Amino acid sequence: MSDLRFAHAINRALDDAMASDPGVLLLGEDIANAGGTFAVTRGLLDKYGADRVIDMPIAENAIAGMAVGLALGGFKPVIEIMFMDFMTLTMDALVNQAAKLHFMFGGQSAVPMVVRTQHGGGLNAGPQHSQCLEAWFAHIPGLKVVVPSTLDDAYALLRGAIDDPNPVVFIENKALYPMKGVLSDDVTATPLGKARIARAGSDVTIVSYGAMVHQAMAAADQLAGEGVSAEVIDLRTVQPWDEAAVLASLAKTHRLVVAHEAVEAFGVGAEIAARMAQIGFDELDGPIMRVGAPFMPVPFGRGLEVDYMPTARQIVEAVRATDV
Amino acid sequence: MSDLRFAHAINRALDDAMASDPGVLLLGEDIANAGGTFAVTRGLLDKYGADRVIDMPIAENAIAGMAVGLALGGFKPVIEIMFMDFMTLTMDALVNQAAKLHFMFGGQSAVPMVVRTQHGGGLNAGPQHSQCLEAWFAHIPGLKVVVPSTLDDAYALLRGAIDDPNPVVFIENKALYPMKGVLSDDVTATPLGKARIARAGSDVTIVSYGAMVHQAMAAADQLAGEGVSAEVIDLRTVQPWDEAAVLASLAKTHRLVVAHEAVEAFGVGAEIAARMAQIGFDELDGPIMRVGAPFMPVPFGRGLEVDYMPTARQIVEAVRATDV
Amino acid sequence: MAETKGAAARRAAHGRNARTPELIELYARMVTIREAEKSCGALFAAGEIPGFIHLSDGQEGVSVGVMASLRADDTIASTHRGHGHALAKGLGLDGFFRELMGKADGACKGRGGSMYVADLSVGMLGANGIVGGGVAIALGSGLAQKLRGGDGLAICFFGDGALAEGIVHESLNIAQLKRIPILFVCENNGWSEFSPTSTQVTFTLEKLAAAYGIPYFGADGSDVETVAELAADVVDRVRRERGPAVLEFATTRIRGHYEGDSQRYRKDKAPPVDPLLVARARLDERGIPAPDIEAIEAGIRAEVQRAVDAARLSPDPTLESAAAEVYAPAETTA
Amino acid sequence: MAETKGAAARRAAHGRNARTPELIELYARMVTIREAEKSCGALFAAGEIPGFIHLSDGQEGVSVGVMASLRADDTIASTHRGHGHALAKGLGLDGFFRELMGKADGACKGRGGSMYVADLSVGMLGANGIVGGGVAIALGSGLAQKLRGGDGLAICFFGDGALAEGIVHESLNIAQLKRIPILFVCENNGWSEFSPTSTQVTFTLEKLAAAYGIPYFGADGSDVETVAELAADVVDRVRRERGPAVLEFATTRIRGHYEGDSQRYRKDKAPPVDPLLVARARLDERGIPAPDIEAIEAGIRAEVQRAVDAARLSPDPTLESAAAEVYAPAETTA
Ligand SMILES: Cc1ncc(C[n+]2csc(CCOP(=O)(O)OP(=O)(O)O)c2C)c(N)n1
Ligand SMILES: Cc1ncc(C[n+]2csc(CCOP(=O)(O)OP(=O)(O)O)c2C)c(N)n1
Ligand SMILES: [Mg+2]
Ligand SMILES: [Mg+2]
Repeated sequence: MSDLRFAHAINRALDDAMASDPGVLLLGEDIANAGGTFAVTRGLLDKYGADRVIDMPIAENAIAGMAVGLALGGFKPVIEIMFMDFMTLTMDALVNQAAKLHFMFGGQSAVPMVVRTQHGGGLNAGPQHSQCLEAWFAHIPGLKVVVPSTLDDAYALLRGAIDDPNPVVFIENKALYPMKGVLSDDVTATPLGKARIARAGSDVTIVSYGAMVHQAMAAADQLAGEGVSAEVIDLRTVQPWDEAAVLASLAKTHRLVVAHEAVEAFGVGAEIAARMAQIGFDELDGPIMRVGAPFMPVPFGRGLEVDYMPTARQIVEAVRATDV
Repeated sequence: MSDLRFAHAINRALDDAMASDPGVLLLGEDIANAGGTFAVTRGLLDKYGADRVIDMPIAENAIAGMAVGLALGGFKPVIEIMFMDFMTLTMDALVNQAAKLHFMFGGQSAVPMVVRTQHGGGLNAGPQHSQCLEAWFAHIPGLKVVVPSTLDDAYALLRGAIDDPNPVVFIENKALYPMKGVLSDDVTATPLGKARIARAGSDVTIVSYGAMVHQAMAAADQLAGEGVSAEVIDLRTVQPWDEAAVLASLAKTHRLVVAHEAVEAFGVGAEIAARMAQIGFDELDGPIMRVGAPFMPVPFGRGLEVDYMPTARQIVEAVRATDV
Repeated sequence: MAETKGAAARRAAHGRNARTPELIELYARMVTIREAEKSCGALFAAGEIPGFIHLSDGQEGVSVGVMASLRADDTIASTHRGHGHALAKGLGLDGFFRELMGKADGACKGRGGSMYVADLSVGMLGANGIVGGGVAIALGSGLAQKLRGGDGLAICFFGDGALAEGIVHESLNIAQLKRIPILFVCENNGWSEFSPTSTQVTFTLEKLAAAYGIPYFGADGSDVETVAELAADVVDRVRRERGPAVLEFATTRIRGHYEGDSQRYRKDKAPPVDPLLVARARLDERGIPAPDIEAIEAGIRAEVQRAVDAARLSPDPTLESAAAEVYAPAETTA
Repeated sequence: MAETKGAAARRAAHGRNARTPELIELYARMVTIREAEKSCGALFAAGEIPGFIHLSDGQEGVSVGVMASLRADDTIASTHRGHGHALAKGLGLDGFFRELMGKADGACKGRGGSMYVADLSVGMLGANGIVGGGVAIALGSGLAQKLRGGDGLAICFFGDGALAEGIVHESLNIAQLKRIPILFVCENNGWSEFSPTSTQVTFTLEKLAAAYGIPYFGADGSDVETVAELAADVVDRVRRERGPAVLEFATTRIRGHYEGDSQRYRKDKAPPVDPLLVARARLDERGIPAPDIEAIEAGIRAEVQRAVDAARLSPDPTLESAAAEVYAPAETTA
């Protein structure tokens, strides 16, 4: 057990993956000499050298395209795209190339690569540096999408993502980087696609992922005080997501709230709600509620951003609204 | 009334918009001399000249970025991105720039621009030339998204999109281009955001948009033969979408199917289903069913693609499945 | 580094270009930027400006020198390091500080902040959080200038690190192909965040421009008079010829990449060339009395302080008012 | 258009490069591509090949000449016009036709078709439906070659129209910066779909490469021996120097942009330079008996016909089998 920050857990996962597999390479802007804008890759250049920890020029589409070529060439590249907003520049490489090659080439080769990036608000970074765009990638067959919420998961899921033979978008929430916590001694690579019951409960299911899981836990605490027992499910992987786990919980609680930091409309929560409105319809005792950001760009100003960010309070209200 | 093809209706909308507003410009690859890969812009160069119908080099991100600058400069650019799959290269310009400027600059300026593109399968164009990615754009505050299904709507909505002061992604389905039909004499610009009841009914609501509306109509025909009266709603605009119209229909029919050609998972239908599972929960007499493409890249082979494409038959089955 | 013939001739004849403002005026504008950014640094350190801010200390000569030749109807698109561009183009100190502090009456109503500050009324099309993001916007704006007729032009500013982005190359090609009146201005400070740009870009802009057949001019960006004279010529040329040109200035990024950057990675220990000191020494040489200069400086400092104080008292925006401007209403166009 | 010293010397000494295959062999490979594409055209017209197909008639000299110097462990990334590249790199006619006809035993199990045909077992990393899409993939593949050690290299093919895309420029910069063993091969056929590339690209690749400091070589792509000799030298150089080079070939696109393109827009009425006729004339000159050549041609035609016939009998794929390969299963790696 060690006391660390979220960013350190990611660093350790990269470190251990590189130590155990010489095919693992890191590429990104200012990740080597500078150790990353959020210091996530610090120390790895010294340990693994400039052939494996590679500083790249500001050319996101080329970086992502190179990862595809490296993956086809037998390596396991882990690229860093500094802010998720810059993923806009990588969409051809990820969506038209990485996601499709295994299928489109008739299964000739896997494309084992990971794109690490970070999303989310809370740092007043403004409209072009705060977006949560995971729903885009979840819509693309061939990609996997992971959003960890805890130190253990940051480690285990990143190891799992690197082990996975498919292109994985691995999303860190920037507000979590400084979060302190414990990294368990026995944490190892976790295969992608399994949710985690963050808190067991019987009256309502709150499904979430990433930083919002912490809001969901706070909401569950508050609800417990009101005599409502909430089960909190941390999806961990949003593509593929653990439909069975959500359905099983719903079958127990009969009420569902889905919460994420991304804009509510057309977000990841829409799929979960829609799916449960189909396969879980008979279990539902009330409307499915979603909590997400309002439909606007992430505003800059301090108060604006605070008011913009979805909160535990909104989750509590949503839980109440499932009880018609 | 004139007998035309779908592509001609779009051509006429461009023509009329250019005739009525000298600020309307067209930019795109092979749209001027060649009249467009699907001949949609044919004849416009001769009529409006090379200053207003502008052939561009293969540089999608720059074309989209230029549209933003032209819009800020008082013009109304209508750019063509030849295949929706190539929109992957325009995402920074559209999502980080066009969508956000009005908001992010405090309302100083509108960004009146239209991105015309085409999506969909049916031509065996393969995985990188057939995708339906409208859900991405619908998730972005600041963008509007339109997908017409008829000649009248192709005309009216494109005029409406050009009149709209916001960036609009206007999506044509490539399989519809040769579709023959009638363009009404009195068709004019329609403001975006209003759905159309394509067929009235009382037993089940089928929500759709674009080419899939025709499958929904075929399904309704078949259902009528079985004594089931289906109401078909053509959304026309998927961002913003006409929530009130869908809810009103649901309040009448109590059963809901959402159908589109895009991959079902995390598609536009997810939002509609999720929203109705919230605000329409009390109206629902059965599970909300979705019909969409399976979770795979659009395959090339003839039989493969036929089996891949969602059909009227699947809509009929989905309607049956709402009746639990 | 080519030099326009006109500039050389004028220098020979008059010592300086009569069309550009007096040095004292250029100096005052640079001081305004420096003082404003000093306040930004302090306000950031004190937590009164949130987010990320990238100061342009050392690069004021470019902002002021280039903008000296522009009119309000000329447009510029800027970068993440855009304070100097915005202020030199005419954004007022009030709108500036209020925006950076996230206030309701900021230039962008507190929704953008430092990285997105814009003032369309003076042709400032926005700072930009995306490296290279402003380049194609300026290109479109330049095309608008051309299609409107007249002799307006567009400028895009970008850093040396941005040269690695494809969009810059796409835009150079289109600018030349379509003969768009746009001036590409590269502020070459040698750094791309924490990396020397020499480790990121393998070509010089001069050679690149030559490949595209676009006229290239370069100069020392820390000499505001040189910048102003060269820019006056090149802007004039773009106005007349209705086609692109490239300008590159060697500059120094005195502070870190962003505020809070300790610059421990920095090996260039030579003291930075400060355009304010260069200009100040020249004013002394030319016999401008020090008290006159100091009075100007004091006036600017007071003006900046006044703007900061006023910004502090400004109201915060509400989410409702922001929510109301996600889309432009139908009447906004036409 | 620089020419390598070695090639000139060898030509002076021997008349031709001893390291490249005999002309008759190069000719036979070109005939294979031509015959295969002729069948493609016919099958497309008959509706037996669906989708969009872009034939490379006129450009066979480049595919065959360049690939003559490559080994199976060298990798290539291709374009929408990729049939010639694929066949020359070693994709068999059976896998080829079955793929284009969408059959279960096609090279890609009928899921990709013409625009995405690939055979990783011979280092063919795929045709590509995205202009410029293969360039960065080849760059990554080249980096893999470098990191693996050995003297393998990667090649990206691209058309002249692709020069307008930013990704090409990003990749040139990175290739030189990181010293990646990649050969950029531009097939300059003068057309970008229906537009002359002169209306789309304002620079020459030669000047562009010079700006990047990347060695550039150009030649007539319709002379397969010239291509093969030059490519042998340049490939050799990339192998040894472990850094990038650029090769550009002037070629003719004999057919339309895609099948079905009437080419009414085409003003260049001079008969195309056909690399097969060029080679054939030279074989005649060198006294190779016509019956020998015709026997080879007939053999190829028969082989193509056999592959087409077999493809016709091949089974169609099922959606279930396609659905099973959207993701690679865990055991695929390592
Ligand atoms: C597309 C994109 N990639 C990366 C970044 C992160 N970033 C911000 S500034 C910067 C360096 C820019 O260097 P340069 O263009 O020389 O400008 P300077 O900071 O020196 O003024 C980087 C990499 C970004 N904002 N946008
Ligand atoms: C990103 C992208 N934009 C546009 C297209 C449509 N397109 C296909 S081929 C082509 C022209 C390519 O010209 P060139 O690179 O010279 O290749 P050629 O067809 O001459 O072989 C275009 C515009 C595309 N496939 N991908
Ligand atoms: Mg710099
Ligand atoms: Mg070409």
